[in-house]
Amino acid sequence: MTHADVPENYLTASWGWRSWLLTRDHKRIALLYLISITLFFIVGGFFALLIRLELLTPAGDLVQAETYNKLFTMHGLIMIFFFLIPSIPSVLGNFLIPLMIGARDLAFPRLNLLSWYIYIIGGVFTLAAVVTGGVDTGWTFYTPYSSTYANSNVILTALGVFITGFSSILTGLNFIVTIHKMRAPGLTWFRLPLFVWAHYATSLIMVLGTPVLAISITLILLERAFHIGIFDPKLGGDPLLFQHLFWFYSHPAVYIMILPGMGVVSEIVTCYSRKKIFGYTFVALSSLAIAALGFMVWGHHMFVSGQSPFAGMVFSMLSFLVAIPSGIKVFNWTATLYKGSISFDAPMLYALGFIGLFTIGGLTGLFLATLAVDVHVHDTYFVIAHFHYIMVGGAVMAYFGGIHFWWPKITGRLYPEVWARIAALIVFIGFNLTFFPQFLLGYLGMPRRYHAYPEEFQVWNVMSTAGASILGLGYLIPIIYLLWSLRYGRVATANPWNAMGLEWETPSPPPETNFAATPIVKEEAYSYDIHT
Amino acid sequence: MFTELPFWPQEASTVAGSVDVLTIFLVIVAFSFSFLILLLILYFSFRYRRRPGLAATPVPTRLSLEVLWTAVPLGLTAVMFTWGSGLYMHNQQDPPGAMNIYVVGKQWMWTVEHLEGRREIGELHVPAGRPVKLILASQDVIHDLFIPAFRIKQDVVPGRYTTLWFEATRIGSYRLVCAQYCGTRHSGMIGNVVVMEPQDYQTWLANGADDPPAKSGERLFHTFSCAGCHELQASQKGPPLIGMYGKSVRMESGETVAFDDAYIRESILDPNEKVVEGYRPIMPTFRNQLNEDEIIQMIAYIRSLGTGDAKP
Amino acid sequence: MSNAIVSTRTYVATFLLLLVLLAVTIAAAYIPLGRFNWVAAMTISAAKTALIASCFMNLRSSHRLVWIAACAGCFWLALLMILSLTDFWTRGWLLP
Amino acid sequence: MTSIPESGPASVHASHGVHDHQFDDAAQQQEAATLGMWLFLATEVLFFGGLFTGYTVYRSAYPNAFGEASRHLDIVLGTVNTGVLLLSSFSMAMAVQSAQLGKRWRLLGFLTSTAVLGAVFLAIKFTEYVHKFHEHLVPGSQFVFAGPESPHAQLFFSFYFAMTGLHALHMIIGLAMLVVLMMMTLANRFGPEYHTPVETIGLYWHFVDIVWVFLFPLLYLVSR
Repeated sequence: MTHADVPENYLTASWGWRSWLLTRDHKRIALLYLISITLFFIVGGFFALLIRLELLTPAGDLVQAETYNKLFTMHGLIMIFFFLIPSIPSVLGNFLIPLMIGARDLAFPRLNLLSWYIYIIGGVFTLAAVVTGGVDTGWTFYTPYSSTYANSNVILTALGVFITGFSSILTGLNFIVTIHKMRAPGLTWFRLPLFVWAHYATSLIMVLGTPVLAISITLILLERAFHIGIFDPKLGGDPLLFQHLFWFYSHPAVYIMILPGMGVVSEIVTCYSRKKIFGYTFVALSSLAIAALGFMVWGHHMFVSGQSPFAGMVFSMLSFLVAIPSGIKVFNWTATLYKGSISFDAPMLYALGFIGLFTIGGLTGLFLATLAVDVHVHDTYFVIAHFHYIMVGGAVMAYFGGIHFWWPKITGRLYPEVWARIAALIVFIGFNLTFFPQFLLGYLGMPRRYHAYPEEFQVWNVMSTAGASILGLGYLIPIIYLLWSLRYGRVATANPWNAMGLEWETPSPPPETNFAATPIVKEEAYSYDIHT
Repeated sequence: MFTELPFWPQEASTVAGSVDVLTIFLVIVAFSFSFLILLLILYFSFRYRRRPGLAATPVPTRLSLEVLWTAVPLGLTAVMFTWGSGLYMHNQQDPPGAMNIYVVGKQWMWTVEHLEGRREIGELHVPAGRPVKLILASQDVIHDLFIPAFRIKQDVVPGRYTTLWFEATRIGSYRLVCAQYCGTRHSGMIGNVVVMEPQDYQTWLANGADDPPAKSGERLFHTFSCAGCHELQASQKGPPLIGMYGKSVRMESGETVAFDDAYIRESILDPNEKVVEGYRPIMPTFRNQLNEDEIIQMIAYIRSLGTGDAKP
Repeated sequence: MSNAIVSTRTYVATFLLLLVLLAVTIAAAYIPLGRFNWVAAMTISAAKTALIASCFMNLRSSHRLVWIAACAGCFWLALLMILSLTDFWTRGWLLP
Repeated sequence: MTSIPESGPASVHASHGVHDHQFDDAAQQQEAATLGMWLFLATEVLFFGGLFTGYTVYRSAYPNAFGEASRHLDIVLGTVNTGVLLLSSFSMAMAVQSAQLGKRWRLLGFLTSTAVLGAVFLAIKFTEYVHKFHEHLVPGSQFVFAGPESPHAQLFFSFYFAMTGLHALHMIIGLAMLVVLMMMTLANRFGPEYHTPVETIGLYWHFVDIVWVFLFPLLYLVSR
């Protein structure tokens, strides 16, 4: 195609690396994020495969204990701070929120670009730590090990995570102001797509939670530099203070990872069953309920840590309350399928997989909220299985579903449907094979973060490693065919799935200023009943 | 191959059974809800799969359904909470008259001090059928004493004592592991709990080679010249120690404090934190001079000087 | 609607009131109220904060949404403090 | 769609203040900036909040050690500093008012007085730090504290230096922003229709003052 008849859209609006590295267009920033988090996903996934390979045999014979400790630490750090937290908000959220609310861009485009640069600087710090010897404190940085006894790159990694936190704050701040101030005329709160509701709740957590992580990391840096005893019991400090400050952010952080996924699933389930969401207000408000209650439950990470039994009771009760909104969402998604006209495209497979696996993840969370049972299963593979069911079975599946669902809008190309469905099934099978045996390992009493384990646990570990290789393959296939589709995929129309939503009323890929004219919204979200 | 596939851990303590019953209840609830959702998804997917002649018909949101799937989970979680925390409170409450054993976790091994004299590394011999209370101390970082067969676990926090109790019911050897990441050889910090018949335990205890902690405590008491101020009769410089263990004592600040392990340990490391009434804060700190094992030996010695009215 | 313009007289009055509150908080510190010393100091500081926020920071004439943003920070801080202290202040309660 | 003089994606900051392209009008942009700054201040509340939580926990754990240590702080300098900061807040509020009224030189004057008062605060703070250094009260190896509970007193001074140090850092950032504002005022960038940066940085400055309003009693007036 000659330059003349190249369609005018945000990808072709300007050329050259400066137009990308200095862009203020939220769509281009979303693509910058897409590329960087995919790289981190591959690095984190590679560490995961090494861990699973090591655990094939009871003896620690693939890598030394020191290296293994670094592997699981860096797998945790990279996957959480550099993939799961930014993935859906910074890629799909950045790209779609202005489109979904009929705005030309986010409220603070310059801050949006700054947030990507901060993410990259934080990433460089962490990768520098990885390359120059790694860090072996676990992604939780528990003191006094991390502040006094560890001798790996704790300061460098802590700085990396500290810096990346601000990228999350800026993204959250940008979303809140945009959603409040820049909705199209007629787009009241209860006509907003649930994707926007979910990101609004997520942004509240990003803005109100991340600073406390920043201060707890600053205190670790002070402690390591000056040995002033804030967390060192020998000087009067209390290690539990760090755990409180750390988990005040890190539990709501798991809701930062899952809420956007819930938003994506609401969009996909309604589109592929051609029906309005069942119980719109309940699903929307349960996002806010999860964001608010999510800040009151962190103590369930500390039931056996020497925390007072009274606090244990309080946190256990609150932890059960936070499970209720998640249940409401699952029931409402399932009810949306009733009397629909359901087709099983790849995004729908990922969404249905999400609902099933997130349900198992959420219900096993109740085991951990029950005080008497948590005493037995805390810090075992039961916990590992629980949060992987939510993170990998939930957040990553929703992320892949969202990427497929909006791929035509982002790139103007359609992905190969058959390959996508095969990959979705492989991911589903590989995932369950990897993590379901870990529930059994956990209850049997295999502790987490163990380089070598007693022989009787080997059977389930071998099955888990087998599953991990299938899962790894399942993730590779989409990366390959999505790249392939950039060049050879069929050209997409403005609305290939004829879905509801403002983002589908503008060409794919959209022009630089999103809409020729600011749309006026007259009907509720997902009004599939009006337009068949 | 499938005969010895491990599905369920051994039950070897009094609380193991009750925890397992609660867990099975949770498994049933989790399984039934997951199965319900799976069934609904499969049925709806098949029944309303897209095919010519079938259009999606709008379904209004019914408040009664929303209330249903809020109230039922609330009810179930209320049951889980009350059952779980009730059982937790029972399981954490060590019965009176439990046998005290001191366990010190240090980077990458467990040392066990029996009051009657045996000292063990990585092994914990206990009699069956008797409640045992472990008093846990850490020399360096946070460890966690986890005995899967007994369904008990407790973090060992440096800077204070935490306790853990159990009553073994079946003879045998069960695995004891560290469950809180504590450094390079965290996965090597494994040991065994050997549950023996009470008589075998006594004979095993009797022929211990090393002298009981109380004796080594007495030696420390003199080498660090504690006797100068605290010599056994009442003296004006330091409060007397005979027959004090377990009593509650009034402090200079007016509050009364139990004269227990935690108070002795705190007074050795931060002597002027809580000074006994009628005495001046002149005691020097012994921080960095006594390690956790020696403090335990000092406590054993003070205990051996006779206990006050209340048993610890 | 750019924020309403506040007269200089109001600003001066607020400033003087703040100085008075500063004097009060210092005086209160020297009265031995025991545990309530801490409570008094915090309420006076909260009063000063309310003054600065409503007058100097123009919160009074700002959009209601800004009010919520201002209170959100304090509410979440209260959450962090109260729930953390339920651990630190209840260590000896239910079990020795 | 309302017709706005479109001038490409970049915003045009002519003196009468046209708004960025993604906003519909200047009022919306100004409201967004105010809401954005208040949300940022909420993150700062929680950032300092972590330190306040730690301080509260240790103060209730070691009341007499903290009381003893806080008596070593110079209350006179602390009070003067609080007064200086309240005055700087007053002058910042006047600066915002002059920006709203479009009085350029008065705005410049009040911005300068705010910056000067901020510098005075930092100077007083620096002298206090030097005093502490000479009295060997800086936590670390050469920390010397008469009295029974030296480690817990060191904990107090760790929090003292952490909190006041973080506050001073925020003051320095505030001073830098004030200097930028002064330069923009000289370049006649502000008028009655467009003075959002002055208001936003004013909010930030008042917030830093509020943090000191809480720091002063907590650290200096613990138990006189």
